[in-house]
Amino acid sequence: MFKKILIANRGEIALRVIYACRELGIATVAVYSEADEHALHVRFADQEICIGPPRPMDSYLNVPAIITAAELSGADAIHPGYGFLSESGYLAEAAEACGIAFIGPPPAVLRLMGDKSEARRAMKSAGLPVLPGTEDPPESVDEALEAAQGLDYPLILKASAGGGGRGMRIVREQGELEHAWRTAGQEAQAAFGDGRLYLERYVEAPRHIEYQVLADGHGSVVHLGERECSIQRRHQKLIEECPSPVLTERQRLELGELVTGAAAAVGYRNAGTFEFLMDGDDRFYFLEANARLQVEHPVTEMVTGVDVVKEQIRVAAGQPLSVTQQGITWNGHAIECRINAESPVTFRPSPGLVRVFSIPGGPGIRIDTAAHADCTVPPYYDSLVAKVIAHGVDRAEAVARMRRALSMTVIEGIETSVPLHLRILDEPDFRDGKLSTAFMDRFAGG
Amino acid sequence: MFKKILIANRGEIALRVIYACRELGIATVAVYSEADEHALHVRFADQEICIGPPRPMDSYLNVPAIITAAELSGADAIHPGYGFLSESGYLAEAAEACGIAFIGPPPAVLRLMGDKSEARRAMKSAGLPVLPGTEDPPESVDEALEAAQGLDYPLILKASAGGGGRGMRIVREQGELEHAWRTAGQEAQAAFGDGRLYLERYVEAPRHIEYQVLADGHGSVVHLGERECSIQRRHQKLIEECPSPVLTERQRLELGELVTGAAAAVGYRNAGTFEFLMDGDDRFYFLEANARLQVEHPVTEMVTGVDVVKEQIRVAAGQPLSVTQQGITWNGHAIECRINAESPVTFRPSPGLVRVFSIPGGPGIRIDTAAHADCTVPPYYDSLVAKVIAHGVDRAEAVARMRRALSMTVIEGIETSVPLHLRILDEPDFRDGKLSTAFMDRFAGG
Amino acid sequence: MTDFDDIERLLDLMDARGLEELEVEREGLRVRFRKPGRSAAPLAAPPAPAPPAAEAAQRGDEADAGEAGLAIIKSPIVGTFYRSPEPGADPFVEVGSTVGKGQVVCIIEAMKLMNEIDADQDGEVVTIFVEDGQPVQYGESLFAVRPA
Amino acid sequence: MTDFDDIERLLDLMDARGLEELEVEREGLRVRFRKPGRSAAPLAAPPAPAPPAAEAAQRGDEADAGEAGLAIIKSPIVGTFYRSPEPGADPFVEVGSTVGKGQVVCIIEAMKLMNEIDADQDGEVVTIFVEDGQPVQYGESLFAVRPA
Repeated sequence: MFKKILIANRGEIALRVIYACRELGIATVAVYSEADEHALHVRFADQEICIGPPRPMDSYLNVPAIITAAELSGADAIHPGYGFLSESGYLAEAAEACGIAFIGPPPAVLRLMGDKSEARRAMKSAGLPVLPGTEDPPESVDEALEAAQGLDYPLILKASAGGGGRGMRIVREQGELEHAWRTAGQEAQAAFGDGRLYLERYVEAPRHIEYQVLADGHGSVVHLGERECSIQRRHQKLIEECPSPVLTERQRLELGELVTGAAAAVGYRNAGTFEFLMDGDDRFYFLEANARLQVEHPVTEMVTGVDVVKEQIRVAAGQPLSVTQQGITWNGHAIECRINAESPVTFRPSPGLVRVFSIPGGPGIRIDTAAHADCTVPPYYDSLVAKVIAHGVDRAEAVARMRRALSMTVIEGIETSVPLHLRILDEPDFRDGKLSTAFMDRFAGG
Repeated sequence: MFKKILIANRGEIALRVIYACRELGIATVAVYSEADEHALHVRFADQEICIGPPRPMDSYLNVPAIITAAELSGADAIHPGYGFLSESGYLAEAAEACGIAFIGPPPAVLRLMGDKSEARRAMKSAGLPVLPGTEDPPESVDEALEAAQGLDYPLILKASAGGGGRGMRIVREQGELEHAWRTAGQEAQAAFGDGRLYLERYVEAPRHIEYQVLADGHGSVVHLGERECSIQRRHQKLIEECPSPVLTERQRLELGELVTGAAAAVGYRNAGTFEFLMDGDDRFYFLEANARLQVEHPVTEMVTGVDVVKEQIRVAAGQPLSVTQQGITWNGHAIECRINAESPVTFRPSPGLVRVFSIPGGPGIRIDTAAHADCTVPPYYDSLVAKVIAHGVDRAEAVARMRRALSMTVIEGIETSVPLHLRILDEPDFRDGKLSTAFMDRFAGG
Repeated sequence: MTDFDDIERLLDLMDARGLEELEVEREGLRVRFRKPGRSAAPLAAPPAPAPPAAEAAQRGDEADAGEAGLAIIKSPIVGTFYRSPEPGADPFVEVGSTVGKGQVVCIIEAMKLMNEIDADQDGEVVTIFVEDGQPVQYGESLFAVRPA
Repeated sequence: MTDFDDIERLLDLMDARGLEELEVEREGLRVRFRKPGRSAAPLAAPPAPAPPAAEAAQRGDEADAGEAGLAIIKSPIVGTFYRSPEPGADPFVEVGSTVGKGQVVCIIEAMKLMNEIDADQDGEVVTIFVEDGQPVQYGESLFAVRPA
């Protein structure tokens, strides 16, 4: 097992990794930017190294600085968390070259999954259902127009290198394609340095269903069931749950088997998430795979009892998974609300000094946060300040617990999305489990 | 179902009841003393009534004030929490007389269980094993000496009206009995206004095992398995866990069946705990029954998924239990540490202004507390400031999680028992599950 | 108080500079100001969990009364406030009544028991804070009395 | 109150120096100010998570240097500090050396790359904070230079 892990991240996920390391008896190294000098992940790591100024490019995205910090501190592994460099083939390879383990999939898998168009093709060959679309990214608008002939409108243009909604355009009819092609391509080029696009059938108001997968280096690949993350605003998930309110046990196991098969086919290792759309006719279509830990992993942990981060570390250290597919059971229901430092009305970020910070605990409540009274939410990074996760024997109890926890949450000094979450929880459609990625359209600014 | 519940308590347990009420959609009334004006239970109840000055006798133990507050606010039930009036037959009867439901056992059961000597006799008749001892409290020291002849030394004198170690004396040989009889009787008279004592065989270094029971008014009595609470200091529990590290599944179910049978025999209703000693030969002896919610109920909740407080409310409202014995399963292991505002060395209470208060969450951690940064721990009440409960797939994971949570806990302004808990968790005997009520003797001041 | 202007200026200064506490001591004058800081505050700015309007108003009155040097008779128990010994009877006291120490000024009913509340000094009733038949908490102000 | 100007000056001082509390007592006048504290503090008094002794010492030096009006050359990257271009060679600079703007004063190695660090102004090296071969963090002080 590793002796010392460097955590190349900040905020609640850096703390989450510290929790796992402490439980496993592994020392930790925090890296931090000047903006995070007083952050909890710095305080609670066994060792800490300032790697740069606040701007992410200069610190948390600075591969040479992180590799150097790992070497100087004698860390034998790097956990990248989510976001930042978590899917960076460059970091994974650089670490490997220095004899430091990267706690994530092998570089080849990272690169495959990072190219959305390639990943789509690979998963299709591996037997996952995909939406009708282009196999190879069209090289010109004319090729795109031609490819669109064979598909049905509405279509959606997506960036091959993409994610997070950038370089994405819905195309409802042929006349819109040329303009969409140009603007999406420019956006993708600006965001990812790669303007390639691909076309796919567009599904109206689908559900977002994703599978948590774990794979070790001993041939074992398991899934921990699905999460439903249909409550999104501009492709940013707001509320996630496990299990989905609509999947049957049979659907869960059938799709799960396809997913683990596909993961095995591409040599997947460590933790990963396979995302699907579910249309109104209960058909699933592979969207993309996230080759890393997800923000919303706690809902799966609460329902299965499996500690995803500890499994990541075990697998990266060459150990087998501590669970088998047969040993995994799903108990009750869990929901996560992402509490962001932002206006619940305008969605504008609201960084600053947190004067009061209190989220009640009690039965079924898990809180993952790096915030506390008198901390500062710096303006340079993600606005996530806390994840509140509620578990209950069924969805109704989980929702009731989330409601009471959020209604008794007191955060002052910054604005947060708590009031928005309470509005969502009170929507009859939400209560009834009538979810879709179009759910948030009903809210102003959504 | 009730429309409005008055909570005749304070601190974390008052909040715990508010959690349950909010989840069930029931309005709440907080009563409070002048010392608790800014307390969270006052803030988060729907209505609040000041019932007296800080001294418990004048406020939280003031039955007329509480009944009046219930009448004035139109509450249709009273939840007494634990401690204070939770086992008061007087409060239960007064409430009943006013047409207000008491969320606890019927007055007759409260009175039976309140008389430790009577309870012992009743449980013996109902088939529970008890230690050899006197059936009726001896009326004089001569009667006691005579009764002791038929028992083996060492013996223990206990107060009939007792609890919490007051009026209790170990008697190792006949020569000690007369002095012990006099001092214990005086102590019991002073503490409970009732100097009656009874004699029982004394077991050296036993384990403390207790069963959580739930009973409704429809003939259903279930047990939620045992808790082990052997880590005690002067009869005050410090650490509790579920399940016991040593009980076998067969022992659990066999003793559980005896317990539910005995509870049914005395017409038990609502939640209650049946306490046993377990000696070195795996024999169990009934000690006493606590006819109320216990501080340590969360470990049972984390392992069974049953919300004990919501069941209490359902049962008191005349509904059947939401669980059956067959439906109850035990998942993993949970441990609770009671964080007290006290010196970890001298055990002296340490009330005052809490400047910093941060307990990390993350996987498997539940926190029940009414404390927060900038709150005050008043000197008038119990020193419990927080309960930290850790759950894991097994005892080792639960202990590892508790360790990391406590080692990252920051409470400033008051002293707490956190350092003591960390020392206990690091004891090899604790790690190995070698527990007994003599465990704490190894610590200075224990 | 000839330093009144100075004190007002100090208070302005205190606001302007965001001070929490200000203490000035000088021959013949000692001044100490303290603003409600965070140290004694509850979780947040006291959230005012919907106090009955009457209670809020009464608190204002009470503050006024305090400044005018009046004595306040507070409720020693939780219960229902009655101004007269029985329905339809005359009230024990009215605004303007002169009361003597030990004289009954009202009744608080709790658990069907009628508890007589006495004036604790001689004086004149200047305010009655609670309406007849209203519930009162422990420590709630009932009457303001101008000491004789 | 003739001391009013003095008090305002004290408050200016308090702002300028970031004081939380101020108390002055002298013949005939005693003044005490306190600002609401806590706001800038982390979870607790910064816990000093075991900084290397060298670093702690250096911070002290740095403060001294700052007061003496010296310029500090800080590390622009994480890496290993080398005082000479290769093992066995003479150091780039010593205490007392005169350096010119743009002159190499040390090397920071990161990922096998040798990064030359330049002086950013002319002056004299008065302190070298880090030992040869030691790791340095981003922003760590390397040299104090007395500007020419």
